[in-house]
Order: sequence, then structure tokens, then C-alpha cells
Amino acid sequence: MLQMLYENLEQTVAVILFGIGFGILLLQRNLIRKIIGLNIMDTAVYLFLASMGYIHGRKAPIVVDGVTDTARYINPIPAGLVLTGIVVSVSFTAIMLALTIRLYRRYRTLDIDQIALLAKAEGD
Amino acid sequence: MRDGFSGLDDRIADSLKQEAAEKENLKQLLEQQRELTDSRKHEREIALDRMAHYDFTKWAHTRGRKVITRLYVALALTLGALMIFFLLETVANMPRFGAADTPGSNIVTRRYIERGLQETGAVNIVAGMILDYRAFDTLGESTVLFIAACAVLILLRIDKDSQGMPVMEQIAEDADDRHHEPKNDRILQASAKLLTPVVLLFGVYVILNGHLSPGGGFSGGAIISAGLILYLNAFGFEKSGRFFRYETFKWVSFCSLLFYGLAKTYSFYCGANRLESGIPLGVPGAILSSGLIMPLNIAVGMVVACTMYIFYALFRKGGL
Amino acid sequence: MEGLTLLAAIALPIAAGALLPVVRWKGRAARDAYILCLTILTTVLATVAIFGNFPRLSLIQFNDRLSFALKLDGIGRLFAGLIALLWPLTTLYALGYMRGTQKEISFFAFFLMSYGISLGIAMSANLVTLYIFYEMLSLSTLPLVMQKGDSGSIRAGLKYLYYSLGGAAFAFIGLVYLVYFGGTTNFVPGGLFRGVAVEHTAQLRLGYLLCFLGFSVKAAVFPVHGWLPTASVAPTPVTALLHAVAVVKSGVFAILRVTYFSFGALVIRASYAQYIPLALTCFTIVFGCSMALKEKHLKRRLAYSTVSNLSYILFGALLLTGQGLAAGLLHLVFHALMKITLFLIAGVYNDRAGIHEVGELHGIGRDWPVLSAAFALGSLAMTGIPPFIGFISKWALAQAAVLSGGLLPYLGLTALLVSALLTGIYLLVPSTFIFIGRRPGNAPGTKPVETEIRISLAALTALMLAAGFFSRPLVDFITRAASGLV
Amino acid sequence: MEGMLLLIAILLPAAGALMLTLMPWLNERREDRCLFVGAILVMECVVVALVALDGQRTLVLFKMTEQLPIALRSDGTSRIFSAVMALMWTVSGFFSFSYMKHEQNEKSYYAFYLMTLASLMALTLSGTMVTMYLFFELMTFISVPMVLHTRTKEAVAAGIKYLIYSVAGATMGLMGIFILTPNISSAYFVEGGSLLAGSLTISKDAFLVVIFITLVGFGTKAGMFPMHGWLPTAHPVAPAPASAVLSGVITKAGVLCIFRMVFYVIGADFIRGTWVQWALLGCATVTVFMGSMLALREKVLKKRLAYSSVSQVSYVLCGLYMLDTMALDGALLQLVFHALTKDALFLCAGAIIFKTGITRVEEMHGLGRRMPWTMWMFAVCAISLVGIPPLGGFIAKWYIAEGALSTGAPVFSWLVPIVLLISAILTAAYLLPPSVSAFFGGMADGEAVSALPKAEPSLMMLVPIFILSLAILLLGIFPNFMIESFTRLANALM
Amino acid sequence: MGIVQNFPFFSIMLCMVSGVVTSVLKPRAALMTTLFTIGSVLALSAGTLGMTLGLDEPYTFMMGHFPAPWGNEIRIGSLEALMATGLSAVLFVSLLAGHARLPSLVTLQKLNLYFIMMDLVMAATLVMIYTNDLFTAYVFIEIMTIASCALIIVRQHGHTLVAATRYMVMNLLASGLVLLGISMLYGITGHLLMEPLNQSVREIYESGTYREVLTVVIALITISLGIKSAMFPFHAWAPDAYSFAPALSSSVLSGIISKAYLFLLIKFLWRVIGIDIIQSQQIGSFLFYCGIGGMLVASVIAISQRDIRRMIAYSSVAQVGYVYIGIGMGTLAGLTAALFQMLAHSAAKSLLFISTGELTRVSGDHKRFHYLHGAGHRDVLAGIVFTFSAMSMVGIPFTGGFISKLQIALASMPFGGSIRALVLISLAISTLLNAVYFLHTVVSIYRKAPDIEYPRNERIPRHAAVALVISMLMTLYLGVGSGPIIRIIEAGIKMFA
Repeated sequence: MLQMLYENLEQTVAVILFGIGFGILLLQRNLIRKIIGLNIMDTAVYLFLASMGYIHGRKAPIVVDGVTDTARYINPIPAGLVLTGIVVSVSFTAIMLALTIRLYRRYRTLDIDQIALLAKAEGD
Repeated sequence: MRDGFSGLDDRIADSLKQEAAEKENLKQLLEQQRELTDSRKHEREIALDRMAHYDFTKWAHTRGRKVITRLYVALALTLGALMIFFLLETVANMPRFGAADTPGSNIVTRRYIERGLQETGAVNIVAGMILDYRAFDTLGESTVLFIAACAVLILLRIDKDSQGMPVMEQIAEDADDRHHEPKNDRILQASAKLLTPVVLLFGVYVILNGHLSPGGGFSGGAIISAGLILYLNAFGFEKSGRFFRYETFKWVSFCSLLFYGLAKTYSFYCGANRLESGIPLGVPGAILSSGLIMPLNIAVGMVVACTMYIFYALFRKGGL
Repeated sequence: MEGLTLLAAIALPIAAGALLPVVRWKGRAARDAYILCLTILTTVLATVAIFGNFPRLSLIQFNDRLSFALKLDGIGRLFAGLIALLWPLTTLYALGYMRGTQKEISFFAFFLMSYGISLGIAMSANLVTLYIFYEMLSLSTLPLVMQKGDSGSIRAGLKYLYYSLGGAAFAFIGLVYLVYFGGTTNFVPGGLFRGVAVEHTAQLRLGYLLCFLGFSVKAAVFPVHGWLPTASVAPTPVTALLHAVAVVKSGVFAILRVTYFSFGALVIRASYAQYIPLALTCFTIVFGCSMALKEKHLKRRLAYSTVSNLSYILFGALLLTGQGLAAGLLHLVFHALMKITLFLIAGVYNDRAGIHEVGELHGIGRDWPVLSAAFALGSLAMTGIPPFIGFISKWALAQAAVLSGGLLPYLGLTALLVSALLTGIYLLVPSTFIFIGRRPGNAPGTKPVETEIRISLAALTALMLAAGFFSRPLVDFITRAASGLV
Repeated sequence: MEGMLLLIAILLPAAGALMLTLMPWLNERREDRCLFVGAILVMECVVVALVALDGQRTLVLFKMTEQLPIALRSDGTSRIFSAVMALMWTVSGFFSFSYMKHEQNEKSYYAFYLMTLASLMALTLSGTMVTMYLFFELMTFISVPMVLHTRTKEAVAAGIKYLIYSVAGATMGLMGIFILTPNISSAYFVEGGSLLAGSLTISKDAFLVVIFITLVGFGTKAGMFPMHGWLPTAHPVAPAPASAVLSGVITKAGVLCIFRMVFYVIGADFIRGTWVQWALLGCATVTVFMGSMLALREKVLKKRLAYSSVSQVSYVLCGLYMLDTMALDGALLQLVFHALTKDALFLCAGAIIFKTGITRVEEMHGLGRRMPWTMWMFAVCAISLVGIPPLGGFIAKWYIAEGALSTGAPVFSWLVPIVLLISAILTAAYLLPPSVSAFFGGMADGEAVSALPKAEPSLMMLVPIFILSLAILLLGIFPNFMIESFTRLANALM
Repeated sequence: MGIVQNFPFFSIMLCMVSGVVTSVLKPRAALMTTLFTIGSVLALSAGTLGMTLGLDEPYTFMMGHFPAPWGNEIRIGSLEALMATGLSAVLFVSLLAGHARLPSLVTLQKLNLYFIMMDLVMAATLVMIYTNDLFTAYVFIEIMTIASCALIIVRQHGHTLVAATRYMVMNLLASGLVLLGISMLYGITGHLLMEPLNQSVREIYESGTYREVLTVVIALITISLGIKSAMFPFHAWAPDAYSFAPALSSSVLSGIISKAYLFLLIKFLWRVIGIDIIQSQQIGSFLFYCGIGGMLVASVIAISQRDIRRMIAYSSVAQVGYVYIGIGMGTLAGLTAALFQMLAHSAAKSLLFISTGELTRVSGDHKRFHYLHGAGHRDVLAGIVFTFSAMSMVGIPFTGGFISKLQIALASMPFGGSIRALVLISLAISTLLNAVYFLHTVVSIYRKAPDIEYPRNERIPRHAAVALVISMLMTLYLGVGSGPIIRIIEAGIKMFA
């Protein structure tokens, strides 16, 4: 197994990063850190995707002087997927940050638990 | 004898009377009790609500909460560890990295690479893929950006209440932001003067060459927005407001997305119904080529640029 | 299609009831007239439906296996007739009784609706329809139980509701079994699984047992009887008509349907699916009487006596013999007559003389000799003294038990006798004191009794007495209805 | 119409009672009332006599269902019982005219009195089990008010006790009826029973148990052992004439039911020699003995008499359960004589209470001087009850004992006579001393008895008692015609 | 290719375009546009349904010039058409009924943003129903997530923000898992479209290579969709989100969005992987037990609530449990029951939320029961609607709930033994529990009102009333005329997988 893990080093790293991000997202009470964890997760997934597409000794899929031969270019699809993923994660990050700003303005803290309790204290 | 009887009768009558009276009292007491309990219940309900809040605020600092937090932490850690383990196991079984015979490289890829050029007219196969083969996904993406912007607007844009007055909490916020600008930071302003045109120009280039070289709408848009943000930082909202305000954002993104949507609707419709769309593919490699890809790139780029910029603006202060 | 008469008999009162709160009424007289006329009209329709022989009327096809259909057969006729007979009388009584109370309109609205729904139970042609009306009955009678609106009655109402719906939920399981194994839920005399060799007998028995337990909630069989005494906080017409006749009997009726028309005696006979219910009913018979004996509150005492009497019916039916079923049906009718009379009179005591406890009855007979005489007669009938009706049905039950033989039937026989004894004690002793005792001096004075109440009570009592002497045609009819089901 | 007489015999008193309640003017003045009631009673006697003379008749009133005919029937048994009961009722009715003066709510009393008579007549004349059960219950309910007459606490308690015991007994009987019905060939009474002993729906042993329970149930009214508790409580609280009929007559109703069940439904042969017979005999003998003992312990006169009824009625049952012709003769004789005697005794007690208010035995010292006639008759009845020749009681007991001996039954053939003997001695012990002390005993405090005024009751009260005592005497001396008819009946039944 | 076959495509594009257009409109115009859009979507889907009933094979529709597996495409069968019709109808009705109360919650400048979200929710729902491409599905899952979050936060309130944060965190986690799963799936198959995916998955499964990966993929995607549709153990976000969002948003969240996720899950399990593989991987039984657990536990929690909105939120967790039971059975009957329950529940639950909104409004925006006493008299229509839909939840005959319960029970019959007993008994128990909390609420809204000063509220507008009545009729129809619908579902499933 370790052998395989070493050979799939990128993916291994990606997965570990994913786990880290996951842990941060769950454990950190500070909203900003949660968001960071989120981003780590997403990035890990991109790494994973990208590593899926790569093939040793091939170039990026941009046709150079009209040679359209599969043996020369790497798999273009993961690139597209990664692009989408990035866009999505940008929007998510934006929304999360916006939420955080609102919450901070209202409760003057970033600790999600504190915020929850304060909100409860506010009543309906 | 008879007297005995009659006496007895009277006594019985009395005792009956007494019993009845007692029963009456008992009934009344019970009635009162019931009413009392009802009213109490109502009060208790309200009291409970108050209690709940009170308790929680206090409970926040008690040990009970700490315990629960610890439990939660332990749970999360184990969960994360387990997940990593399983994923590692999975990775160990994934196809080998960089191998040429991964399932990924199949007919789909082959056609993209081999016939992408003449089918889409895009030299940049990725661009061709995302904007022509899989254009629907990309439409989705830009929509994602768009509604993300809307969501942030919902959250952060300064509300005017019914009298058109801003809501207090946010006035305070952007008031003190206004207070510090323009930041008379010479270095920043000078370098901005220098850099912004270049950056913008580069962004435009990236967009326009999206189908020929690495890059495209998304990256170019990001670059442009970076330039704008630089400018905003340097010279503040008054100046930037002269050429970029909320309406700008609204209309630009509206137009570009509308264009995108309509264009794609048209081409999809043609494609699905096997009609000739009549959009020229042009000479591969020329700047005006590969049919819809370039305009779409432009549209995407504008959307991205506006969105990024408005994100920043909204984070700084609620609006433009 | 002339089958629509059935539908009309059901729909008319429901519509009328729904209409009642909507219309803005000029005066009380008009409204009362409206209520009474519609009730009577419905009864007329029902009578037509009962005596005319209408074909099966299939209204809605829920899906290929479930349909909403109406049909009147022997025991359906019996039940429908009973309801159609008693409802107008009780309505008359209620018009007098509820006069001037709050939420009168909503009361009568739901009362009318319940009429239609009960008829629906009697007329339903398959188990789904029955189930539907059964649930609707629970819901439509709920506001009647909560009429008073104080927390006590609301608690009672909720209890009633939870019990009924919980029961329905279990009955639903039985329904599912039926749909799955039988393919349909239509009522077939002798059961769906009659001719065919029943291969799933074990599962079917389980299904039947669940179904029985479910429906037995409304029939107030022992472990799930609790709601009935509590529900006696309702206004008297409700307690009398619904909780002594319509609702509880609908539970019994449902069990009869399930037993004889859906699963069929063939499946159930001589298995735990027969023995457990029998044992339960036997126990309930005694249990109900003893609780009644213990209970001092008059209406609750009557309610408990209902609990035990319902189990008479079930006991008879669950013997799974022709006589048993006939006897059960007989008791279904007779108990309705007796108990409704008793309840209505108790209501008069309760409301017009402020008598709630049994102990307060002493000497009320001096003020209301005729009324109290009726009460005494009712008690005699309940106790099962010939020549009153109570005796006839008990007699039939006992005969059926003796003829079917076996341990449980004899147990049931003993239970019958014990309960007869206890009934004698908890009903006859009070009704003696009604005449003998002296009214305590501080007792509240008696208010006058409206004419409507008098009329309806007179009618009911006359009915009860007459039935004792001219029960022949009824008995013949029931015997015919019961034959061929086993 | 055929058998209409039976109906009249029942309806006459009922109608009388109704008229009393519905026509207040009848009930206003005591004279009218007494006149009316008296008339009714006499007419009733006449009707009953006619019924008795008229042959065997059956009249089906209506059928509740096919198996449940309500029918009347007059045969030997019903003749005997109805005659005795009507007579008793009339006599004590007449006694009560003057007695009731010192009781309140007299009006309702007569109504219920007549109603009870009606129900009793119906009971004696009933022709099927169901009819019998019906009137049995009815009689219970109607006679309750007589017990409750003085609405005192103990009266009420006694009434409830009476009611509960009777209903319980009736229920036990009802079970018998339920289980018997499928096993008999005819719904109507048949001499010697109509049991299909060959084809029973349940095993014979279970069936015997049922029979036992049934008979014990009906035994309640007769105050037989396990179910006797109500009797001593209920009878004394009623006004004297009422208690006279209650314990002199209504106890016989129980006997009647047992009689009907044993000889007209089940049939003696089925029971004979089974454990049921022995058990019942045991109960009866126990009752005989126990009743006497209790009576001996009791100091209140009426209660003592009541207890003595317990034992005396069980003589009848003893005779009956021997299931032997001669014993049955004895039983019937005992029935008649005990009715007469106990009636007379209660009336005497009533007279004493009425005139002097004395209720307890020890207060009766020297009473014989104050009311000699009364006490003389009291003495006569007492002697008869003890069973000293030539009075009626002796013959009855003699027949029972002889019958018992003549049946070769184990144990009981000698046990019964012995118990009878013992109880006779006990009877003597609790009845003779009062009468003796009444004549010879002095006052408790040495005050001269002659100082007290004479307290002889009016003729209106004396005459009934006198008639009864005379009857006892005469019938005791010339019992033959009775014995013959009884023997005929007994032979018909066995 | 006939014009009708373009309808699904048109409806999708219409939604997206009108979403864009709405952004520049004034609130009233925006509302009109949205109503028009969703109405026409309803019409189009109905047309599609009518057309597909004629077909015996589903047809695919290229989104572009290139056929699968190169281009995107959508796939339309009668089942998809049915779901689209049902959900768009529900959305239309609840928008019509619920929008009247928005201005009191949302400031005027942001109202049109709200309607954008509505449009895009519709679009995403349609895409999830129709799409034949896993990655497209992912993109639109994200759109759905953002839109729903926006629907929640449109009410600017502390609770709402917190709830939204919770919601986002959970959902982003789920999104990450989905993306990971999809990329793994791509890694081992090299496909994103469903048919080729299915084929290669089968090959993998037979050959046995990458089998563990397959299991992990299934687990990842199933769980993440479970999180998004508030499956029992992962429902933590649901109560807050449902109870603090505006009534309309809650009704959309629970009536439309969760159903869309569920349908996508069904699609994934049946079409991408293949149910036999799912069953062999024990995923089915996992879902089944989750369903049972949710049905019971959520009901019990719901009973203990003192806040009507939270109660309803928990009840919808319980109701989703029914769907999962149906899915977990993995049989045709079970799937039918699940789909029917989805329709019935979305119809009834949107009603429930909206009427609850009305009731709380007339009770001075109090959500505790003791303030709600007498609300049924203060707003008669809302009272009636609430009662009716509560009955559907409990499963009283003549309502959709009854039929779906019956279907589930019937579906459980062939299993026999413990499974059947488990399903039947827990159905009975949950019915009882539902009765306890729903009918208790019904009773309490008709109780005598406490002597509190209630604000004077204007009556519910006429069009809203009409809409409520219409959707009551829908629920009624689901209860009464379930025969054709079930037949369509069964036929659709045959086409579907």
C-alpha cells in the first residue's frame, strides 16, 4: 500500500490535505479559520483532479503547430473540472466571508459558538 | 319507638346535608385548583422561554459546555482520521499517477484532442472544451458567480429602510471607512498609476486570446478585477465611483450574462435540432476565429471582473 | 344510477353540517328547524337506502387495488338502521339540551357531519372506505368532545384522539396485509380467503390480530379502553349517541366486518387469532363492570358499563358461530337502545338537577317520577331482567356460548353472569334510591325540562320497552343476516 | 278464556296497587284504604281458590323469542304454594291495617304490599324457567321497598344487602337456566323433569357443578347456608306484618324455585345419589343447625324469629333434597306449617311492639299478664314450631325424619333426623323460655306486674293471629287430606 | 425532433435567462417575471409529461452540437417530466401564496434578488431532474446551495445568519465530498455522462479492479446528498434553517430543494451505479435504517418542541425518512413509494409552512404554541389549510400522506420477516407520533385565545388564498386520484433505470 501511496504521491498529499481541511472546518470555532479550512479542502480536491489528468512526458493541451495527436497532450478534461471547481469555491468563500462580516458586525466576535449563544439570548 | 325512628331520620338528614356540603366545597376547591394550574402553565411557558435564553448565555461559560465541546472535538478528530484513512486506502487503489493508460484517456479525450481543433476552431483545447463541448457547465459556472454576487449583495449591501435612510449598524461601518480615504499613500498611488493600465491591458489580452493560448475569460476577468481593486485601494471610492458604480456592475453583468445565455440557447437549440447555426469557425489560430468562443470569453471575463470587484467593494463597505 | 341514494344519505348531512356555520341565521327557531328537518330527511334517505335494494356504488378508484365504494348488506342495514333511528331522537334531545350553551352552532355542525359519517361506516363496501369513514369519525367527533373548551375537556379530547388514531394506525397494518394477500379489500361474506387454499394463514392471522387490536380501540377493549370514561366530559348528547352508540359501535362494526367479511372465520377459527381476542373480551366484560362499580361519577359509571357491554357484542361475534354473531348483533342493537336512554336521562339529572355523583341521586324520583321510572326500567333492562331487551340478547349470547362449548366460551358465560350481577348492583341500587332516598336539603333545585327532551326520552323508552315484546322480526332479520357468514 | 283465571290471579293485586298509586282519593282516608286493600285481598283469595279447584292449566302469554316463551301454569305445586301464600298475605294484610297506624308512609306500603303479592302469585303460577326467573327477580325488587319501609340507616343497609344477595342468587340461578336450556327437551315445566340426560352439551361432572350452583343460588331466597346472610338483617327491620310475610312466605319462594328446578326441569333421578345431593343436604342440615344456634344467641325477638326461619325453612330443603316421596310429603307439610307458625309468631311480635314497644326477649317477663291472648297464641305457635304433638310442626318433622330414614342414603339417613332432633331441642330452648317467662316470670325490677296496664291489642290484630293458630291446631290434628294430596303430587314427581 | 421535445431545454434556459433579467428589474416587475417564468415552466413540463406518456423510451437532448459522451446532454423520461411538473407546480403555488408576506421581511431593494434566487432554484431543480451528466449535476448542486442559502439569509436577523452559517458549513462539506467523489469516479472510469459511467462501473464491478474505490465513491456521494437533503443523522442544519427562514423560503427549502437532491440521489443510485451493486454494497440497508431512525427519532424530538416552526422542521426530517425507507428497500415498489412520498410531502409541506407563517403572523410573530391559541379563528383560511395539510402529514385518508404510507407498507410486504415487521410497526408508531404533535397543534390553534393583545393584521390577499386552495386540491388529488400518478411513476421507473 505504501508503495502505491508513494507512487500516487500527489493524490496522497491531496487526500491528506483534504482531511486537514475537513478537520479545521469541523474543529475551529473561529469562522475565518473555518473558511480557510474550507479552502484547503477545495484546493486539495483540485490537486487531486489535476493529478488525475497528468500523464508523464506530455504537454498542456494547446495545439502547437497543428499537431493533433493524443500521444502529445495530457487529458484536458480535469483542467476544465478544476476551473469550475475554482469558480465555485471562490463564490462560496465570498459568501462565507460576507456572512462572517455580518455576524461580526452584529455580535463583535468570530467564535461561532459564542455567536450561537448570543443569538439565542436575543430571542426571536 | 316512633320517636326513635323520627330522631334517626333527622340525624340521617343532617348527616346527608353535611356530606353534600362537604362535597360542594371539595368540588369548588378542585375547580379552583384546575384553573390555577392552567394559568400557571401559561405563565410557566413564558417563563421557560426566558429561562432558556438566560440559561444558555450563562451556560456558555459553565463546565458542561466544555465537556460537550471536548466530546465534539474527539468525535471530529476520529471522523477526520477515519476519513483520511479510507481515502488513503482508496488512493492506494487508484490508477497510477501519470500513467498513459488511465481510464481517463479514452475516446472522449481522444476526440477532444484530435478533432477539437476543427470542430471548435480553438487552439486551446481546454477553452474549446469548456466553452463548446461542455458549454452548459460553463454557463452554470458563470451563473454560480452571478448568484454568489447576488447573495453577497443581499448580505452586505446597505439597506435603505422605508424612509430611504440607511440602517444604523451599517452607517457606522462604512462611515469610518470613508473617514480614512483617500489614503494619501504616495508609493501606492504612484505604483498604481503605473501598474493599473498594464494590468488591465494584460487582462484584456488574456481574455481575447483565451482560445489561442492559456487563459480565458475566468483568468482574464480575475486579472482585470485585480487591476481595478488596486486602483480602488490607491485612490478610494470617490474616484473609482466615477467610472464604476453599482449600476455599472448591474448592467455589465446583466448584458454579458444575457448575451451568454441567449447565444448558448441559440446554439444549443441549433445543435439539438441538427440545424446549421451559421456561426463561422474561422481560421484556427486567427484572433477572430472559433465561432462563439471569443465572445463568450469576453462575456465571462466581464462577469468575473465585475463580480470580483463588487465582492471587494462590498466587503470594504456595503456598496459602491 | 339509483345507487346514488346511498351517497345522498351520507353526503347530505355532511354538507348540511358544513353549511351550518356559514349561513347567517335569522332566529333560533329557523336554525333548529333546519337542523331537525335535515336530520329527518337524512333518516328518510337512509330508510330508503335500507329498504330499497341498491347496487354497489363505486365512487373513486384510488388506485387499482383501492376504491371508495358504497354498498348495504345485512349487517350494514342493521347498523345503518340503528343509527338512522337514534339520530333524530338524539338531535331532538340535543336541541333542547344545548339551548343557550356557547358554540351551539359548531356543535350541531359537527353533530350533523358525524351522522353522515356514521352512515358511511355502515354503508361502506370495502375496508378502505370503512377505514376512511372511521378516521373521519374520530376527527369529526373530536370537537364535540372538546365542546366545553376548558383544559379538562381538551385533555380528554386529545386522549380520545391519540387512542383512536393509534388504533387506526394498527388497523392500517391489517389493511395492508389484506391488500397484499387478498389483492382487494372488498367485503365478501365469509371472507376473502374462503374458497382458496390459504397458504399464508400464519401471516394472515398476525394481520388479523393487529387489525383487531387496532379497531378494538374504538370498541374499548381492555388495554385500550381508557379514552371512553375520560371522554364522558362531552355534552350528554355526544356521550349518549356517540360514545354509547355511533363511535364505539363503529369500532365493533369494523371488527365484525374484518372478521367475517375480510379475513373470514375460516382463517381465524381455532387459532391464537381467535383466542386472544376472546380472552380480552371476556376480561373486559368483568373489568368494565368492576370499574363501573368502583366509579362514583354517574356518567363515567355508565361509560364503564358501555365498556363491558361492547365486549359482550365482541364476545358473541368472536365465537365465530352463527348464533354467536346473531346474538352479538342483537346486543349491538339492544344495548344501543338501553344505554342511550340511560345516558340521556343521566344528562337531564346532570344538567337540570346538578346531579353528577351517583350518591346525589337520592330521592330525585320524587321530583321526576316518570323520568326516574324510565331510568329504573333502563337499569332493569341493562341488568338483563326479562322481559326487557337486555335479557333477550344476554340469553342469546349465553346460548351461543353454551352451544359452542370449550373453555373460553364458558369463561365468557361466567363473565356474562358476573357482569349481570355487578350491573344489578351498580345500576339497580342507585335506581332504587332514586325513589327511596331523601333529597338532601341543600341540593340545587331542579330546572324545568324542555319539551323536546321529554318527547325524545318518551320515544326512546317506549322503543326500549316495545323492543322487548316485539323483537321477533328483528331477531329473524339478524339471524338471516348472520347466516352464511360463518 | 281458557286459563284466564291465572292471569286474573296475577293482575288483580297488581291492578289494586296501581289504583292505590294512581287514584289518590282512594288513598286519602285510612278507612277507604283498608277497605279497598281488604277487598282486593279477599277477592284474591277467592280467585286463588278457584284456580286451585280448576284443573291443570297452561297459558302462554307471549314469546320473547322462539326459545323464550313467557307462560303461566297451574298444577299441584303452584296450587299448594299459591294457596298458602295468598292466605298468609290476606291474614297479615288484615293485621297490618291496625298495625300500620304507628308507621309512617303507610300509603306506599300497601301499594308495594299488593305488588309483591302479585309478583308472588306470578312466581307460583309461572310455567317456564324464564318466567320463573323473571318473576323471581321482580319479586325481589318489589319487596325491597317493604324492607326499606322505615328509611333508617340500618333499614337502608339491610335493603341493599337483601338486594345484592338476591341478585347474586338469581344470577347463579340464571347461569343454570342458561346452561340447562340447550339440554332440556321442553321449555315448559314437566313433571319429573325434561332433561336430555343422554346428550349433554358438557360433561356430566361440569353439569352437576352447574346444577349445584343453580340450586344454591335459588337457595338464597330460602336463606340456605352459604347465602343466608341477608335474612336476619333484612326481616327484622321491616314492619311486623311485612317481616311476617317476608320470612313466612317469601322464603318459600326460594323453596318453590328449587322445587321447580329439581322436580320439573332436572328431575330427581339425575341428582339422586350424586355428590350434589349430599352437598345440598349438607348445606341444608348445616343451615338447620346453625340457624337454631344463632337464634338462641339472639336477644331481639324479631331477629330471633328470623334466625329460626333460617333453620326452619332448611327443614323443608332437607326434606326436599332427600328426594324421597315421604320426605317430600314432610317437606311440603313443614312448608305449610312453618308458613302459618312463623306468620303467627311475627304477628305476635308485632302486636307486642305495637302495644308495649318491647323488642327484646328479656323484657317480656310477665307480658302474659298484660296481653294474655297474644301470649297464649305465641305459646301455641312456639310449641308447634318446636314440634310437639299434636300440633302441625310435629307431623311435618316426623314425616321428614321418617323419609330420611327410609331412604338408604349414606350418612344423611341418620344424620338428618339427629340434626332435626337437636334443632328441635334448640328451638325449644329459644322459643319456650320467653313464653314461659311471659306467664310466670316477674318483672326485672321487683315492681308488681299488676301495676302495669292491660295491653291487649284490638280484635283487628288478634283475629288474624287467632285464625292462624287455629289453623295450626286443626291441621295438626286432621292433616290427612293434605298428606294425601301431597303424596299424590310427590308420586307424580318421582 | 418535434418542438415539444425542446420544452425541457426551453424551461431550463428560460429560468436561467429570467434569473439574469430579474436582476435589473423593479421588485414588482421581478415578481411578475418570476411568476411568469415558473408558470410557463409548469406549462412546459406538463406538455413534456403529456408527450413522454406516449413514448416507451426516454429520449436524450444534446446541449450543444456534440452527442454524448462528448457534449452535455439531458435525458427526458416520463418520470423526470412528472417530477418536474409536480415540483414546478408546488413552487408556483407556494410562490403565489407566500410572496405577499415578503416585503415585511425583505427590504425593497433586495426583493428582486430574492426572485433571482427563486428562478435559479427552479433552474437547478430542473437540471438536477433532467441532466444526464454528473458534472453538470455538480455545478447545479452548487447553484442550488448558494440559492438556498440566499433564500435563508434574505431575512436579516441574528438567528437567520447563524442558521445560514451552519447550513453553509454543512453544505460546503457535502459539496467538497461530492466533488471528491465525482473526481474519483472520473479517475476510475474516465466518464462524466451517466450511460457510459454505468457501463464502465459495471465492467469495474465485474472485473473487481477499483472495487474499493467504487465503494468509497458511492459512500461519499450518497452521504453528501444525504446531508443536503437532511437525512436523519446529518440533519443538524435543518431545524434552524427551516425555522428561522421566511415561511416561503422554508417551504421552498423543504418542498423543492430537498426533493431535488433526493431525486438526484435516486438517479445516482439507480442509473449511475445500478441498484444491484448498491444493494450488494449494503448502502441500501444503510439508507433504510437511516430512514427508520429518522422517522422515529425526529418525530419524538418534534413532540418535545415548543416552537411550531421547529416542530414542522423536525417533521420534515421524519418525512424524508419515509423516502429513504423507500429508497433503501431497493425494489421497484419501494422506489415508487419513495417517489410518491416525495410528491405528496412536497405538496403538503409547502402548504404547511406557508399556513404556519400566516398563523404566526396573526399571532404577533410568536411561534410558541401558547401564543398560537385561537390563531385558527383569527385567520380562518390558514387554519383550515394547516389542519388539512397536518392531516396529510398524519396520513388521514383522502390525502397524499395516506397513499404514500400505504405504498411504503405494501412495498415492505414482500420482504417478510423482521424487515416487514420493522417497517409496519414503525409506520404505525410514527403515525401515532405524527398524530400526537400535529393534531395537538391543530387543537391548540383552535383553543380559546389567551388574553394577549394581538396586532391587527390585514387579511390574506385573494390570489394567495386561491393559491392555497389550489394546492390543497393538489394534495387532495394525490390522495384521491393516486392511481394514474402511481402508474406513471411505475412506467417512468421502467424507462428510468
